[in-house]
Amino acid sequence: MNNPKLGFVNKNRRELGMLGLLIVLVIITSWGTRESGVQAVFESKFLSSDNLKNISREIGIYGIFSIGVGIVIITAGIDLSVGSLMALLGVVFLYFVTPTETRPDSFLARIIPEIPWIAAIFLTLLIGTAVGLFQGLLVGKLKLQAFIVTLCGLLSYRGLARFSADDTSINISDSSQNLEFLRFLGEGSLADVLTNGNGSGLLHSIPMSFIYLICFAIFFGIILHKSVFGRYIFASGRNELATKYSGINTNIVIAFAYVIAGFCTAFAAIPFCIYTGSVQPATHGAFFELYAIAAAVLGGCSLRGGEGSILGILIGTAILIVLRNMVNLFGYPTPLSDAITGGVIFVGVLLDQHGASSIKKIFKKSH
Amino acid sequence: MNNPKLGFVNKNRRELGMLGLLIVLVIITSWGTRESGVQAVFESKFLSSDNLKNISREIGIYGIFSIGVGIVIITAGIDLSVGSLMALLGVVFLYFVTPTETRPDSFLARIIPEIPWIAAIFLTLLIGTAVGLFQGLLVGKLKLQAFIVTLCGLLSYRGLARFSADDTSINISDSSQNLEFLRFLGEGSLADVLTNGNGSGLLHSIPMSFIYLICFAIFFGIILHKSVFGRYIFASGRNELATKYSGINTNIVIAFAYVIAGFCTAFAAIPFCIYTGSVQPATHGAFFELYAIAAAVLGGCSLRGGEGSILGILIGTAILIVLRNMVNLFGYPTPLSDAITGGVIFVGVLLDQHGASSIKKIFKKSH
Amino acid sequence: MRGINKTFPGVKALTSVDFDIAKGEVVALIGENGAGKSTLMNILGGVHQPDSGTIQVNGENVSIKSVSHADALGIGFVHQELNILDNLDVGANVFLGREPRRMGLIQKQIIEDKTNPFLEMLGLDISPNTPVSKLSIGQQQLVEIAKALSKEAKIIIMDEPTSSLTISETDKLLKVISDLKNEGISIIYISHRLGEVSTCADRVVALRDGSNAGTLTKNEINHDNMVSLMVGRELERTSNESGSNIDISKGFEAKDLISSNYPNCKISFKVFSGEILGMAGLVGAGRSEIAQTIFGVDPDLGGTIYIDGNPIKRGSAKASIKAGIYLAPEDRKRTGLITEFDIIKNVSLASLKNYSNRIGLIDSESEETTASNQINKLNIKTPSADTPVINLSGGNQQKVVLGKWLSMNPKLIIFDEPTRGIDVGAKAEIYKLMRKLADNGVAILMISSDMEEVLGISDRIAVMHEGKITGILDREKFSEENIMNLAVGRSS
Amino acid sequence: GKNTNNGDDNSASSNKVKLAFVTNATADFWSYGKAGAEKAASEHDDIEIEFKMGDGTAAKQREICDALLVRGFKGIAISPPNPTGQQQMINDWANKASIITVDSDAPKSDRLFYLGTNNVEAGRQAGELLKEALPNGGKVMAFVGVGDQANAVERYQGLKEAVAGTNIEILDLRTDEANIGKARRNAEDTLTKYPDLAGMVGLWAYNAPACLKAVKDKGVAGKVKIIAFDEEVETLKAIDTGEIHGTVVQQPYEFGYQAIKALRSIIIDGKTPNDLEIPETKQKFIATKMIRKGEGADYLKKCQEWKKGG
Ligand SMILES: Nc1ncnc2c1ncn2[C@@H]1O[C@H](COP(=O)(O)OP(=O)(O)OP(=O)(O)O)[C@@H](O)[C@H]1O
Ligand SMILES: Nc1ncnc2c1ncn2[C@@H]1O[C@H](COP(=O)(O)OP(=O)(O)OP(=O)(O)O)[C@@H](O)[C@H]1O
Ligand SMILES: [Mg+2]
Ligand SMILES: [Mg+2]
Repeated sequence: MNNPKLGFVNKNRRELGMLGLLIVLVIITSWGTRESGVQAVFESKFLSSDNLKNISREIGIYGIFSIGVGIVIITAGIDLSVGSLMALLGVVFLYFVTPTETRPDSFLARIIPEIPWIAAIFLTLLIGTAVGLFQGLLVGKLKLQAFIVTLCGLLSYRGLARFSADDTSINISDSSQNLEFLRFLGEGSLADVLTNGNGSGLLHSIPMSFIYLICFAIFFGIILHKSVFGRYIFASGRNELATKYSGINTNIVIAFAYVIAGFCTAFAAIPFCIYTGSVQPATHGAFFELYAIAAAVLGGCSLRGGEGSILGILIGTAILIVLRNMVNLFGYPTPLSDAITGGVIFVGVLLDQHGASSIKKIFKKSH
Repeated sequence: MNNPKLGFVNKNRRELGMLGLLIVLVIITSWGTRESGVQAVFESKFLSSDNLKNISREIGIYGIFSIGVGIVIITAGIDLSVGSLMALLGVVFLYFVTPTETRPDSFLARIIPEIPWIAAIFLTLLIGTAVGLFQGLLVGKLKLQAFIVTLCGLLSYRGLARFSADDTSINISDSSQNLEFLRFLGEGSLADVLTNGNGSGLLHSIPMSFIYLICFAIFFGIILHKSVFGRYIFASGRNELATKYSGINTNIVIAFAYVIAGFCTAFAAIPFCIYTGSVQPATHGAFFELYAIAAAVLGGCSLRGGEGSILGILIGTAILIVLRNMVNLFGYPTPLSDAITGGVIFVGVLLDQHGASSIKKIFKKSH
Repeated sequence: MRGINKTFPGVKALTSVDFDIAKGEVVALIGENGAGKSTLMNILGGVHQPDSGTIQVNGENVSIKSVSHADALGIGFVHQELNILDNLDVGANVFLGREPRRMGLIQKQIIEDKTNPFLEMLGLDISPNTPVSKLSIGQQQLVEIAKALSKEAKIIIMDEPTSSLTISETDKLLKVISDLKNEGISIIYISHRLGEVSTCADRVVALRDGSNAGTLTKNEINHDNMVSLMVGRELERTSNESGSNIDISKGFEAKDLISSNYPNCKISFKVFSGEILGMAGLVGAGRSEIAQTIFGVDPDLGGTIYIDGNPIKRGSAKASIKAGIYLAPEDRKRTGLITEFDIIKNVSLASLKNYSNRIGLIDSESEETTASNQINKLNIKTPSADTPVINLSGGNQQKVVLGKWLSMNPKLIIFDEPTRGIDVGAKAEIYKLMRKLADNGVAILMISSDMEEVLGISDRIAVMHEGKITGILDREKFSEENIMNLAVGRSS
Repeated sequence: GKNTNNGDDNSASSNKVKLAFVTNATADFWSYGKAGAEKAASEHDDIEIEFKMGDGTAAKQREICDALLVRGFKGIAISPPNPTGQQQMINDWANKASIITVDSDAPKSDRLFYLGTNNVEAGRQAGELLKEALPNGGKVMAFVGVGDQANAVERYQGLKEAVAGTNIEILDLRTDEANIGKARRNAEDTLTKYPDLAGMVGLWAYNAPACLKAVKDKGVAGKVKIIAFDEEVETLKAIDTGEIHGTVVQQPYEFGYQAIKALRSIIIDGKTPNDLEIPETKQKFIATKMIRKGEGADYLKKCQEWKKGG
C-alpha cells in the first residue's frame, strides 16, 4: 500500500492515463500520415514543423482559456460564457484598433475610441477581467448558481456582440495603425517577434500563443498547486462550508476564480481574433466553452469540484486539438471530428471511472 | 406561520413569480403592438389569432422537450444532448419517409428503408427512447456524470447527423408519400386534423403541437406529482443514497428520467422537422438544450435536484417564446433577443433568490 | 448471523462475526469507532453483501440482496447518518418506497392516516403534511424512527439513534423501545452512550476491530464491563476534578449577543480563562447558533464580545480566529473538516499564512512538521500524515479538528457536541485534552447534549431554553434535575 | 420614407406600406444589401423597410417571417437558407404577402420571382480565374461554410464544370460551419496534408482570407494560388499584391436595391413581374464580375461608397 510508485500513480492517475491517450493519438496520427512506405514516422506530415506549429498555436489559444475554466471547475463552479465573451471582447478589441468611420453603426461603435494597440490590449484585458469579476460576485457573493449565471452570460454577451457589431464582421484590416508587430505577437512565432519577421529555424516553429500558454501554465500551476490561494481554491471546491469555518472568505476565493477565468478568456481572445483576422460575432468562439470544459474534464478536473491540475488541463486541451488535426490530416469528413471528439471524451471518462482499478493492479502486481 | 394562503404561496412561490413575469411580458407586448391609439389592447397584434397560433405552436414544440429535460434536472442530472439528438432524429425520420435515391450517399442513408410515415413516427420515437435509455444507463447504472455523458452526446449525435446526411440538408418534400395529413399533425391546427384541412374558426388557431404539449403536461404532471414514480424522481434527485436506503432502485429511477427525456425529444423532433420542412444537420436544433435548461430553471427546477414542477416548466417555456416574439414584434434587431432572454433569466433567478422574502412578507402582513 | 466476513478496499471490516437476537429482545451492539457495528448492520439491512457467512431469519437461511429484500424480511433500519429528504413532507418520508398506491398513483390520505399514530407514539406534535425542511434535526431523527416503526418490522436496527436527540427525547425513545419490546419486536441498539445502553438493553454484544469481543447478559451490564470489552483494557474513569487554574480576571465575555433564530433574545455570559463552561439545553435551544454567532460564521446581529476585557472585531470567522476564538463544530464532516483532504492540509488550513512566504507560496515542510507534531501530541491514530481524514475514525477526526486549532494560539475554544458519535476510549482522551487546555489558560465553552459529559467535565454549566440562558449552575448545584428544570424553562 | 429599423409601428407612418428583407444568415455581404435596400426606401415616401438577419436556420427565418406577417408586412424579400425544405413555408407566406427570393432561390415555391446571382455561372467564373492562375494545372481544394447551401452547391458545381478536362484536380470541399477559426484550421491542415497543393478556392467570403493567412504563415504566399468570392477588404487588398489571384464578386447592393424597388412596384403600383421585365424563368440574374490584379483598390472604394449609402 505504501509503495511510493503506486502513490504517484494514484495521485496522478488521471493525468497519466490521459497522457497515455495523447501519446497513442500522436503515434496513430504520425503513423497514418507518413508518405506510404517511404518515410519514417518522425518524418510524417503530422510531425512536420508546419503542422506542429499550427497545432501548438491552437493549443496555445485553447489552453489559455481552458486553464481559466478549469480553475472555475475546481471551485465546483462552471463557466459557460467563455465563447460568447470571446466574441464580445473580439468586437471590443477590434473597435479599439479601428477608426470609427469603418465601424458599423451601433452604440458601442460610437462610444469606443480608437486607441493605440498596446492600450487596446490592456483595456480588453481589463474589460474581460471586469466581466469575470461581475460573474464572480454573482456566484461567490450572491450565491447564484454558476451554471445559470454563466448561461445568461452565454446568451447575453453574444447577443451584445452581435448587436454592437450590427451582425457584420469586424476586420482587423480596417485598422489604420501599423499592426505588424501585434500580428507577430498574436499569430506569429517567437522568431517573428525577436527578429521582427525575419527569423527562421526552430524558433520559427514556436508560435507566440504557445509561449503564452507555457507562461500561463507555470504561473497558474504555481498559484494553484503551491500557493495559499490555490489551496483555498481546492478547499472551497471540496467543501465550501468547512473552508469558511476555517476562517477563509470563500466568497472572495470563488469570485476570484471567475476573475481569473475572465482574464484568461480576454488574454486568449486577442491572439484568437488576430488568428481569424476578423470577428464574425454570430459564430466567433462558438462552443469554446464546451471545448474548455471537455479539456478540463478530460484532464481530470471533477465537475464536483476540488480536483484537477493545470498539467491535466494542458493534456486535455492537447488531446482535443490533436484529435481534430488527426481527422483533418486523415482526410475524414469534417463532421466526424466532433463525433470522434465526443467518443474519445466518453471512452476516457469511462475508462477512468471503471477501468481505473486495472491500472492500479498492474503496478501492484509488479511489486 | 400555518396560514394556508401562505403555505400555497410558499410551495408555489417560484411558479407564481414566473407566472407574474409572464403576465407582465404579455401585457407589455400587447400594449406595445397595438395599432397606435386606434385599438384596444386585446386587439393588438400580439393577441391576434395568427400570432397566438404561431407562438403556441412554438411553445408546443419547445415545451415538450423541455418537460423531458426538466424531469432529468429534477433527478439532479442534466441533458445537454437535446438539440443534437433532434438533428439526428430529424435526419433519421426524413430518411424513413423519403426514397433511397433522393438521399445523400452515406451509411445511414443506405441502411434505412423507406417506410410509411406512421411507421416512421413509431420508429423515430423508439430510436429516441433508446438513445435516452443508453444515456440513462450510463448515468444511472454506471454513475458517469450526466454533464459529461450528455456533452459527449451533444458532440457525437450532431457529428453523426451531419456525417450521415453528408452535411447536406434532407427535405421532406423529397418524399413520394402523401404527407398532407402528417403535415397537419405536425404543423397544422386542430381544425386541419379534424376536417382534413378545411376547418376555420377557433379550432383553427390551436396548433396540434400545443395540443400535444397539453397532453404531455397532463400526463407527466400526474406522473411527476401524483404517482409513486414521480415521488421517487424527487427523492432520488434530493438524496440518492437516502432514497436507496428506502429500498428504491435509484439507478433505474434515474435512468428512466433520461428515457423520458429521449422520448420527449423524439416526440418534439417530428413536428419540429415538419415545421422547418427540412433538416440541416449542422444547425437543426442548435442550442435547444440551453433553451430547455433555461425554461426548466426559470420555471423553478433546481439544478441541485429534487425541485421543480411541470407547470413551472411550461411557464418557463412560455416566457422564453413570448420574449422572442416580443423582440420580433417590436422590430428590435434579432441579436437582442438572446441578450434579452439572458437578462430576463438572470433577473428572474436573482429576484427569486434575493427578493423572495419580500413576497412572503406581503402575505404575512396581510394576516 | 454466523461467521460474517466483509472486506472493503484496503480494510478488513468484519472477521467471522457472529450475532443473534431473539424475538422481543433488545440487544445493544457496542464497540469503538470503526469496530464494524454499522457494517454488520448494513449487511443485515441489505445495504452491503457479506464476503462470506450465513444469515438465518426464523431459522431459514437467507441471503439479503437488497434493502427492499430486508424490508420484506421484516428488518427495519434507522441509519447512523440522517436519511431524510427535506424536499418531501413527513408522511412522504415515512412511506418512501412503500407508498400505498392505486394504478401507480399515491394515495395521500391513506399515508396521512397511517402516519399519524406513529408520530403520536414518538410524541411528535406535527402533521404528516409538514415539510421536513421545517423540522429540527432531532425531529427529523424521530421521523426516521417513525419510518422504521411504520414498516411494522420484526427487527428494528437503530444505529446511534440518539446522537442528535436531547435528554427528554432520548427518554421518550427509550420508553418507545420498551413498548416495542413488549409487543415482541426485537431491537438492535447501537450507541456510544453507555448510560442508555444500561437502561434499555437485555444483552450487550461488543465488537472490537471487526471481531466479536464478548457478550454481557442483563445483570453483567455496567459501565466498566462494557468499556473493558470494547477497549480490551481498563480505562480510568473521567476525572471530575475542578479546574485549578481558573483566572476570573481573564477570559471570554459575550454581552447582549443576538442570534438569528431568536432575534428577540440577548445573551450574555462569561467563560473564564482556565475554565470549562458546559452548555446544556434541549435540541433547538439555540446553543449551536450562539456558538456560530460568536465564531462569526452566522451574521452579526448585535452584541459585543471581549477577550481578556478587550472588545473583539466581529462579523467573520477570520476576525474571530485572529482573536483566538475557535470553533470545533457539531457536524465534523460538513463544517469541521474537508474530509477528502489529508491530515496535513486540514491541520494547516486555518493558519496557512503561517506556513507561507511573503509571496504566498506554501512551505510544505513546515506544514508537515506541524501536522506530525499534532499527530503525536494528540495521539491521532493514522497510517500517515497524508491520509485523507475520511479514512479516520470519528474520534481521530475530532482530534484533527482540534489539531487545526491547537497549532495556533487559542484563547477561547468552543466545542459543539465534541464527542458526538465517538467511542468511550476516544471520549476520555478528548476530555483529557480539554482539561489540559483549560489548565494552560484557555477558556473552553463546551456545548453538549450528553448529560454525563456535561456534569462530568464542566466547571460551571449554563443552561439554555429557547434562545435564553435560564441559569448558570456552579459545581455544588450540579444535578440532572436542576439542568432539566432549567432546560425546559422552569427556574431551579 | 427613411427606413425605420426600430420597428416603431405606432408612429404616424403606420399608413406606409411595410416591406422587409430577411437574410439567410449573418454576413458582411449583407451589409451591402442593407445599404441598397435602405437606398431604395429613401427614394419613396410610401414605404418603410426592415432588414432582418437570420441565423442560418429555417426555423429562425420562419420565426422572423411569421412575426413580420403578424405585423402586417406586405412584401418580403427572403434569402432562404434551405430553399427546397422551405417551399411549404414560402407558399404559406406567399398567401399572405408578396414574396420574392433573393440570393438563393426556391424555384418550385409560390414566390413571385428570384433575384440574384447565377451561382453556377459564378462558379464557372471562379474556374476561369483558376485556369488563368494555374495554366499547368495542379491539386486544388475548395472551402465553404456549409456544404449544402444552394449557392455553395452551385458554385462548386460551376467550378468543377469549368475546370473539367484540364489538369486541374479539385480534391474536395472542406466545411467549417461559417466559423472562421475552423476555416483557417481547415486551410492549414490541407496545406499540411497536400504539400504539393497548387490552389485554394474559397467559396464563401471569409474563406479566401482564411486561406491567405494559412498560406502566408507557411511562407508559400503567391505560390499556392487563391481564388476568392465576394469583396472582403482583405481579399481586395491581397488581389492587388498578387497574393490572391482574383475574386468573383456579386452585387449584393443591387439585390437590396432592386428587391425593395420591385416589391414596391408590385404592391403599390400593381405591376406584375412581367412589367418588371422578369424573364419567363422567373429568375432575374444580376451579373457577377471577376476582379483581378490592379482592380482591387478601385472596387474597394466603390464598396465603401455603397456602404455609406449609395
Ligand atoms: N463503504 C465503505 N468503504 C470502505 N470502508 C468502509 C466503508 N464502510 C465502512 N468502512 C470501514 O469499515 C470499518 C468499520 O466501519 P463501521 O462504520 O462499521 O464502524 P462503526 O463500528 O459503525 O463505527 P462508528 O461507531 O464510528 O459508527 C471502518 O474501518 C470503516 O472505515
Ligand atoms: N440549518 C438550519 N436550518 C433551519 N433551521 C435550523 C438550522 N439549524 C438549526 N436550526 C433551527 O434553529 C434552532 C436552534 O438550533 P441550534 O442548532 O442552535 O440548537 P442547539 O441547541 O444547538 O441544538 P442542537 O443540540 O441540535 O445543536 C432550532 O429550532 C433548529 O431547528
Ligand atoms: Mg457506525
Ligand atoms: Mg447544536
